[in-house]
Amino acid sequence: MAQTEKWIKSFEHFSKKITDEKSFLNELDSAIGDGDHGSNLTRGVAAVNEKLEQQSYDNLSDLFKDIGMVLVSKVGGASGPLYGSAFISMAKQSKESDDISSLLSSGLDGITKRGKAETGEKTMVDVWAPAVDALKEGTLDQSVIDSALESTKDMKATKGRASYLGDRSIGHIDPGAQSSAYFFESLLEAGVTDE
Amino acid sequence: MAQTEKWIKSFEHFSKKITDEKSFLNELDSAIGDGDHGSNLTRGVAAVNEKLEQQSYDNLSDLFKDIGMVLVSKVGGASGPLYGSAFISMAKQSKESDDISSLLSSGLDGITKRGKAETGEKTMVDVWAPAVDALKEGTLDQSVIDSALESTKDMKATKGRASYLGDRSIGHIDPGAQSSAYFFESLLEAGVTDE
Amino acid sequence: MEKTGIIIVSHVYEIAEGIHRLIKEVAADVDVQVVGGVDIKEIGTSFDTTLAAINNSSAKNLLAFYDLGSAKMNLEMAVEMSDKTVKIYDVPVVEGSYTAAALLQAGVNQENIEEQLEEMHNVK
Amino acid sequence: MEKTGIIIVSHVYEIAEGIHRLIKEVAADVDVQVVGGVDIKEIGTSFDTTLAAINNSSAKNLLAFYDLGSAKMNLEMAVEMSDKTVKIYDVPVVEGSYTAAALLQAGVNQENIEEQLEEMHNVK
Ligand SMILES: Nc1ncnc2c1ncn2[C@@H]1O[C@H](COP(=O)(O)OP(=O)(O)O)[C@@H](O)[C@H]1O
Ligand SMILES: Nc1ncnc2c1ncn2[C@@H]1O[C@H](COP(=O)(O)OP(=O)(O)O)[C@@H](O)[C@H]1O
Ligand SMILES: [Mg+2]
Ligand SMILES: [Mg+2]
Ligand SMILES: [Mg+2]
Ligand SMILES: [Mg+2]
Repeated sequence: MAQTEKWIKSFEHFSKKITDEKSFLNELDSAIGDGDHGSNLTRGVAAVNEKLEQQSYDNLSDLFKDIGMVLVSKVGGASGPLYGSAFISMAKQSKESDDISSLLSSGLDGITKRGKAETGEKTMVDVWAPAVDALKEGTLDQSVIDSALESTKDMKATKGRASYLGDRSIGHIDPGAQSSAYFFESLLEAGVTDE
Repeated sequence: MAQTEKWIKSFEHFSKKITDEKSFLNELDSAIGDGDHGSNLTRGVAAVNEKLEQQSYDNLSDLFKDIGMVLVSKVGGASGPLYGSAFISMAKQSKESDDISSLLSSGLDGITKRGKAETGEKTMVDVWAPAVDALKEGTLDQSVIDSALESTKDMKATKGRASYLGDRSIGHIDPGAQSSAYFFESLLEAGVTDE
Repeated sequence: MEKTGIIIVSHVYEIAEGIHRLIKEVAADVDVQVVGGVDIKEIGTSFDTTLAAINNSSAKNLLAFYDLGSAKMNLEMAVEMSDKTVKIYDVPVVEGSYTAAALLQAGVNQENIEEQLEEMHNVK
Repeated sequence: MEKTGIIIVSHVYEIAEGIHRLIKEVAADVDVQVVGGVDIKEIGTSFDTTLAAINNSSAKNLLAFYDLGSAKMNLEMAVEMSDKTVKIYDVPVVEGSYTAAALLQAGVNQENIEEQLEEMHNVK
């Protein structure tokens, strides 16, 4: 299967997980934010799916660019420009290489360039960074994702809405980390990570 | 004529000046504020006049209190709580004495307690303070009022909306100082200041 | 523990209503009272609507926020005439009230909320 | 001299509209563009409405203000894709944009406006 098809498959998995777990993501966001992370991303992936149905893609760059642009326009929350920047960054990188770890490494750069978060600040970066590291070493699996996600629980948020809560943000899983866990699980399930 | 009647007469003069000079006061306020000082006070004095028509007063304290309460409710701008506090303060003081300089000195205290402005900050205080000083010495006349008012022109505002303009507030008469000049002129015209 | 609420006084009707919407999203259980404008059309603030909002709160203890100086004057007068405990904070009206509301919702006490607000103290 | 305008991005429709009213009172001649919410009902911000507002301004040079961090991200993306000069200020959205507008109306240049904004700098 061509890389574009695998990526589209992966996005389908991601969409389904997000949509199925909309309430759960909202719940996570209610505890330390404004309770809309699931609704935001569900709106975003629905708009992406509409776009993908209308178009066919023969290269990753066009696919990623469309996904990214739809997400920044439709999501509404911080996760919009963040996931959007990840895809736009991957669109650029895919012109150089379609190596999975170099692509996702660029995606992570897009996120950190946009949101200026480092690891340990209780954001989606705390899933993306260890996942990209594992990809580089060829060791990404469910357990890597699970433990990265779990690690956000004890962190104190210093970026995004959760940062307003200071110490009270401790003890909760970060919603963006949860949706990012779904994102990497989808990559595994669609076989994007297979060589 | 009893003091209450003289004060009511004086407020009539003040009302007429404010209403006649509404546009001019708005114009002064446009230069260094939001352009509503004339409209604010015109609304305020109209509401006071309505109240005064319905009531008769045999003591200064009730009169001042009613004027003050109507002004804080109806004026809408900073001048509402400031003139309002002046009258509410005079209402208290009038139970001790109806001496004009002690009354107006309390009025000034009400203004500075509320607005925390000292002289030189380009506010109504720059007319009230020299006028009260002159009253204490029995020397209040039109020229004292005129020169106090004029002095606000070269001041830099450090209180109220005009303070946002910094140096650009210099070169304009302060609107609240102008309405306060009308206030003291009205006292002179109604003979409140005569012994 | 005594219930703590929030009051916001803005010069403009829409700003007050908008902050109310923004805050309720993160602080559904906090009593938030807002006053905006002299009325729906006229920009400004007034003493009596401010006092009414303070009295309207189900909380006896209130944290107060405002936009421009004259709103603070009306707040101070209203506080003097109310028998509730109201503390006025000289912090950005949107950012400050949002922070306080989110922390109240999370059960943080006033002292700790003040520490966080202190960082955004502003000459207004 | 090049014309300088203002753009304000808020999470809430009413906050943006309200700030617009507050500002126009003291800065009638300044081009002020506002974006509030994902739309009139939905709280949030989006990249394309922000870009549209930047392009809609009659000014080539813009001072930008926002309420919460995600609005800043959308602003930054929009700025990158626009060919106007837009500088984003991390200051209180109401108080900061009011100050900038009043000073622009008075003919103060950007450098001096920034000095005044500097005093209200905030970690947002
Ligand atoms: N500066 C940032 N850098 C990285 N991730 C961030 C940042 N700010 C927020 N996030 C992520 O976004 C998630 C919240 O997304 P969402 O609820 O859609 O946005 P909003 O907070 O605007 O409602 C957080 O859980 C966090 O993972
Ligand atoms: N802190 C203050 N102390 C004393 N006077 C003040 C203060 N703030 C404003 N003023 C006076 O109020 C006047 C403006 O009144 P007004 O236009 O009715 O209020 P606003 O500025 O709210 O529109 C100013 O010209 C000044 O004289
Ligand atoms: Mg959210
Ligand atoms: Mg949101
Ligand atoms: Mg005014
Ligand atoms: Mg006004």
